[in-house]
Amino acid sequence: MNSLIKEMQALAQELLASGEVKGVFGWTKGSRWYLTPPLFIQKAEDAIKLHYDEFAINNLTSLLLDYRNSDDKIAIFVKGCDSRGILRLIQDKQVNPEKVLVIGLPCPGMVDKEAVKDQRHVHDLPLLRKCQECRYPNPVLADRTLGDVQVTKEPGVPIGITAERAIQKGVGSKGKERYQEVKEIEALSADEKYAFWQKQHEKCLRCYACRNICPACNCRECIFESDKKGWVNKAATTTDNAFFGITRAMHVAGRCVDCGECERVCPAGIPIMKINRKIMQDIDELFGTYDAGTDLEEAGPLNHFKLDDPEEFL
Amino acid sequence: MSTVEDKKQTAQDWEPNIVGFACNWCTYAGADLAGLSRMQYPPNVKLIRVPCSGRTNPQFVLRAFQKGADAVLVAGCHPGDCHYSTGNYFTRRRYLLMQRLLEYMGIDPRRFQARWISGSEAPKFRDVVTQMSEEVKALGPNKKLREEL
Amino acid sequence: MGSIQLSNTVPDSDEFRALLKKEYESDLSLCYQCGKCSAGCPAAFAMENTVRQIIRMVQLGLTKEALTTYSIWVCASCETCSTRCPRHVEPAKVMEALRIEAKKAGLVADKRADLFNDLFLQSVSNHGRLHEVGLIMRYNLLSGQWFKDAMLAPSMMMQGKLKVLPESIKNKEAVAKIFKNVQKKRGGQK
Amino acid sequence: MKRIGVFVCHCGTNIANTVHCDQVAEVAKDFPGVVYSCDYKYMCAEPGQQLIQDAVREHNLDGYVVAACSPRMHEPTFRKCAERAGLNPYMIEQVNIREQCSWVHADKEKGTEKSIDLLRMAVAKARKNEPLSSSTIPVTKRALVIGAGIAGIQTAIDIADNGFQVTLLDREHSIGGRMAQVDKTFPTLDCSACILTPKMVEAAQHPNIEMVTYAEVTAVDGFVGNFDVTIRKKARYVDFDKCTGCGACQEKCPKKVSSEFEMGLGPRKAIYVPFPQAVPNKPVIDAEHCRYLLDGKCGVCKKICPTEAVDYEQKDEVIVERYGSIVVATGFDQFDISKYEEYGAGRYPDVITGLHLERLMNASGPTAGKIKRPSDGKVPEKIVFIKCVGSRDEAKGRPYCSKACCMYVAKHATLIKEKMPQSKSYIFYMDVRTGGKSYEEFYKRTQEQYDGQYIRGRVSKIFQVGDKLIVRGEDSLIGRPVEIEADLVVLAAGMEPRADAVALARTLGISYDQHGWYTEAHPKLQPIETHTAGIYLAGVCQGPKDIPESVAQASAAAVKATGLLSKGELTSEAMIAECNEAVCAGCGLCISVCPYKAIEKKKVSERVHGQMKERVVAVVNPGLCQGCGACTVNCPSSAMNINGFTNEQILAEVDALCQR
Amino acid sequence: MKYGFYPGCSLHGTGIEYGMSTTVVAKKLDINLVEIPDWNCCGASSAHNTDPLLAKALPARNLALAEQYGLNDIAIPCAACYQRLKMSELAVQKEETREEISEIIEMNLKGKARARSILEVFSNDLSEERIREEVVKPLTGLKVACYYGCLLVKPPEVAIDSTEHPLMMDRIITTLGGTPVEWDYKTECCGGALSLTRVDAAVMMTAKILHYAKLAGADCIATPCPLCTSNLDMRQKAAEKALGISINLPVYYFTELMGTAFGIAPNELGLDKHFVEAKSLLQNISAPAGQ
Repeated sequence: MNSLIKEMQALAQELLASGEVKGVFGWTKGSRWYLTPPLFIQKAEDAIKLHYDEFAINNLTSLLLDYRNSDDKIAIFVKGCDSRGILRLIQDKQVNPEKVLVIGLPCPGMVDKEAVKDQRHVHDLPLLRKCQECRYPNPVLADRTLGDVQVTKEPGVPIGITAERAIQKGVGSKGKERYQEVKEIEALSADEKYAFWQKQHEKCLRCYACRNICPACNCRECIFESDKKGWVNKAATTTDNAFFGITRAMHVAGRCVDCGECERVCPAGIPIMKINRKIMQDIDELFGTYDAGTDLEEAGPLNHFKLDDPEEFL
Repeated sequence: MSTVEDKKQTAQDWEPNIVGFACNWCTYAGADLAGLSRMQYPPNVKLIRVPCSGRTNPQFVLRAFQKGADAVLVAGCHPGDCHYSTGNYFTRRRYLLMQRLLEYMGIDPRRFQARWISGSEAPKFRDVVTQMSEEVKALGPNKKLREEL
Repeated sequence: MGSIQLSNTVPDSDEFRALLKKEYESDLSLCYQCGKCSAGCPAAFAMENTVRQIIRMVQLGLTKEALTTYSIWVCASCETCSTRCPRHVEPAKVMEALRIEAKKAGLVADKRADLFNDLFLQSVSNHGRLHEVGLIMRYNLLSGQWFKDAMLAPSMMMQGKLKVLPESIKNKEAVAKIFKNVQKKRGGQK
Repeated sequence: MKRIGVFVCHCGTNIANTVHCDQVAEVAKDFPGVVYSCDYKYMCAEPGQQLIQDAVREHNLDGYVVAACSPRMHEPTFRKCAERAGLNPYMIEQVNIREQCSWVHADKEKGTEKSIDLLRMAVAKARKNEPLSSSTIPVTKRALVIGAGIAGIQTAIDIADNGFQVTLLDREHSIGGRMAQVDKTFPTLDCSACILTPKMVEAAQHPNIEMVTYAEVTAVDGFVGNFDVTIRKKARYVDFDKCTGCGACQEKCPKKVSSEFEMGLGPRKAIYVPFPQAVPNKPVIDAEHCRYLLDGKCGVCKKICPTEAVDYEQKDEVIVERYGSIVVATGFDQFDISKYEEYGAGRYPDVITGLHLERLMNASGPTAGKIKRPSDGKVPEKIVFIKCVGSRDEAKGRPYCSKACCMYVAKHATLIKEKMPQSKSYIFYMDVRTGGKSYEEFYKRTQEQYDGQYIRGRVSKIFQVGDKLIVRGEDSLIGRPVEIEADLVVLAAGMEPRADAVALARTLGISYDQHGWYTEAHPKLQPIETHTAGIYLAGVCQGPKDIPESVAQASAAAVKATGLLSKGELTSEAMIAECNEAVCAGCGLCISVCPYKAIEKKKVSERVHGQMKERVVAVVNPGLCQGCGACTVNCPSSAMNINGFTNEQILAEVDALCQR
Repeated sequence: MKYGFYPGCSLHGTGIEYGMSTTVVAKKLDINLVEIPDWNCCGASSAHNTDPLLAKALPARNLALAEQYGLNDIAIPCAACYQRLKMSELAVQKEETREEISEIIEMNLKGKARARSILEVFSNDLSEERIREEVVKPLTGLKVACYYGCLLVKPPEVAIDSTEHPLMMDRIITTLGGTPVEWDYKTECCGGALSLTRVDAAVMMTAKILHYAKLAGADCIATPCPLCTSNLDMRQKAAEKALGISINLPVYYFTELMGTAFGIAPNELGLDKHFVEAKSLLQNISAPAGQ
């Protein structure tokens, strides 16, 4: 793992020194053993701060949105799930491929910080659920790759120097059961379902963390920001939260890249992925399996149609 | 005018309020034809005229439930007959997902219907409206997703 | 027989046509008197009023006349008329309905046909199966045609087609109960 | 705050019967924004409109709502009324309290209550109306006529006479359509070819008409004024410039095929001209039967052709042409009589249809005008006609009346008596419908002078016994079954939409009814237009009719088509999409769903932190956009909006409807 | 292949030869006909002329019995019984009528039993080769008027073949070596229901059929229904009198013709039980064939 970090630092240092890029997005070692927060460096000598381990969970791609107007070229380190975010931004024309240098990394599988018992001493942590269910551990696109990871558009098993440890920890082991939670909710009665979601929407603070982290939520001006649009007022009432939750799900329908960041960053702990996964499951069933952010050319399920789509409204 | 208001609220003759989005070229024309043929159906469904069923944003449906509609109908031309040629193909895909999402959120499927009703299918318009009114009247007022006044 | 007072006969018979529509699934308002039913009816030659005319009677409200006509009893219920009717009026069901309603109202024109049906059903409700010889004997006796088809009897006897003894099924009561239940459902009248 | 007026119409008693119009107008006074409200007997009539205009001036209204019949009917009327009152026509709303309220709810209380809700909705929307104006679109001064039967030919000639270029297109390789197959026409007994061929020649020689035969429309893009039509010209394998139409190839061609034009009663060759007066009068090679094209043998026609016009290498040619308006005149197919098993149709050779008889009677037909039985060629004595075959028959899925059969059967009976005095015609009918000029007199003459025996009743079955056909029916006038021993039975087969009528409708984007007849914009007031601007209908494709009506409709369609072309430019829709460039992120999701490809990308530059930065946004082409609204829903940030149906307006309508 | 067998009252009486020939032909074709224990009469025309509910209830008991014994496919020789059972089966498919009828017959009805005519079973469930294998004495030269009667093909919802121009029996006769004649009276009614109550009408209707068969040049008539045979065969003399011409057309059950072609002895098929002498015609066809 250390050799990989050394390679990352060397590459960043060389890119910045040569001026090829004006900035690099990566991670750095945090104040606790289990923290590896995002890092943005612009000077070659800061490259030494770069770090990468099983706590570097953050998906850095939406940070690129701040640079959509700048002409500087930026480099960014991406894991498998992050890389799908890059493809999402390119497909949505929010990031110019020439203005970003994507560096693909092998993914060791990220662990669940919630399970930390002893803040001081390192101890083993379980693999995040989204990593157990991960089907795209390797980057789907990258200009450079480190740690002999390979770029592939197909779902598969982890490749690269961290692959063996990742497989041993169980990355992608539950790939088949990603719709398990959805099925559990679908099995509930109508009232039980409503009660469950009512409780979730009550907790929502409308802090929009989920929207800010999401690579698919890349509007210049969000309808929930400006009440001039009149869709919904900004008070965090349960009904308006429900409107926000369902509308956002429909906005990212067929575009969500299944990176699970919205659920992770939500301060109120709302299981947002259970909604997105429901739509993904329905898209698979209705229009054929489709994984967003894996194929640059393919049009999203809601942006094209087939004459013999399922018919339920006759 | 308060007489009209009070009468409505009395429990046993409660009447559902159903918001309908009707595409101007087919369903709205079908509704007009139902009128021309003097068909009779319950007065609970009120149509909002939209250029195409593809113009009906799922956010309008959520807004209707939020503001107290007891059921919502989205109706347009049969796929292939759309005046704008491809409008209702997108409607079909979008509302296949929205219909399942609403059910997943706990809304009774009978409270949300998307149907294809062409300009000449006046009897079908009457039947859809009558069936929805009766079913929703049996279900009672919709509390879900509704804003507290 | 004087002109038909349609302003009376038609409204008075609305109820009967409603019964035909609900009970016997035949809506006479569909019939535009095209005549395809009577044209194809194999027994039309033996009918004073063809199927179309009988339907016209019911349309105009001459219900009693339709019920008491002899022609409905010549119908062999072969369904040709219903098969070919361009408007799905089901004339075969109308003829059947008229026979049943005539029986209920005691207006049967062809007593023999009625007698035959009753004897047939008696034999079935008694033995669970039809005793052909018993039926023919009793029918000839009660209808006063003692020697009808008598000359056919000897050769049929030789061919072993006349089973003198009735053949009863084991669970006769079950069949008898079916008859009782139907009558109970029909409010007990015969 | 906009000053809104409310005008509730009684529509005579149509609304007032089941809605308290006064009460509705009264309640409307309290709606926010309403400064004036009244009700009147006939809003759409002159005094009603005058009342509106006075109220607009008197109360200084910014806009108004009319609660009356369907906006599909009178929205244009009330818009023009607003314009005369000095208002922008798009500042008004019309709400339907007739077809969708008073006519469908008998309970007056509930009807009034619903009208109030609907009116509240319309006012809420009206308050958010903005003045709109439409832009102009250039019009290509060229028309396309699809189908070259009598309707198509007449349309093309009239358009051409009005000085416009027109393309007359037909799938068959000669123009003429169904009428070319007919022997004589009623009620004048003119020879059909004699009155049709001059028109065909006129169309062929008219400088403004470009005849494209043996070709099919495969795709239609664009919209009114600018239709881009893709036409596939099927390969003829004969070079028309070289060919002189001498006919040598047709004699020598060894391959005999049953001729569709002769309804299968006579042969034609693989290289053929369907009928002598065909226009263009040059042969075509039928690829499915020509021995050379199928398996490389023969090649006789190429060898003996004096001008080497035969060219086996010819391929289909696909061209795209731009047209301002399109007239559809695709005609009809004859009902497939084999569905009548009870008549043995399709099994007995001597049970034929009206068109078969036309060919038998036609001098240039397979039997050179002598009526012979297809089975044994004998001259029939007793001929039975059966009407309403494939018409007025729900069981066969054809409930409608085909309108022309009663007359052509009478014509057949007359002509047969004329040709064969010793013959006798029996006609089974349910009704005789003679609705045209001097039609009834023609029918009377058939009975009076031509000994046509009319029997009221529908035939139930036809039996073939030996060479005789036993026809069993009932004479419902005396109420007795009847039988006729006939030599020939002619079924008056009705009209049916073309087998591919629905496919063409979908290519053109026009609507059709449950049988496949094309739907006119309004059954009574707009029988020629369709709901799709710029596309008009002529002839039987819109519904069964006879030749005079088809020709009349053809000339009408020509006027509609040229009316459009003469304008030079069209005012586009006013209620179209508009992109709020400040909010648009240039993601292009709207472009992927636009049916008319009316959205393009453009660069805008804006000052960001002191520097001029360029970015991409979407922009709507007002000429192409038809205002369907698909883009507004696919745009997550609601940058795209439709004028006249904005998000804000529809939200206001939803809120108003749910306000309880 | 196993089928429930519903003979019907006439096969135990006037239609005895139909029963005999069907069972022996079925055995030859390895079709196992298991008689439905304790079956009851289907009510024929008298039931549906008295009460529509009775007309559905009586046959329904047989359907229930068949379901109990797992005989879901019921082969029915008699056309009248077939139509009655089929009508009852269709009614039992619908939810609400099934409950009503189950109450009446006080038995459980699952709606699984299927009423099928023996003619349809022979022509659909057996391949032509399978039947041809059994043919020992082909009916070469025998011109047969295949008469279907009305009950098997009308009304359309119970029809086993085309309502106006059925060909099932024609195909079987061709497989047996016979030549079916082209005629159109094959589905006209013979007046079966009237054969006892209105003999005059029945004779006239039967006479027409015999007349058209004669005109078509047939040597004999093949039928699938005991009611039609009792008219066409028993009343042929009266028909000749009514028409004033001699007809002399033997009337066979199509199973009798099959049996003959399979080489089964005439008396085993019941050919001696006909009114119009039936054995001689079949003998002299087999004679030229040299056996």
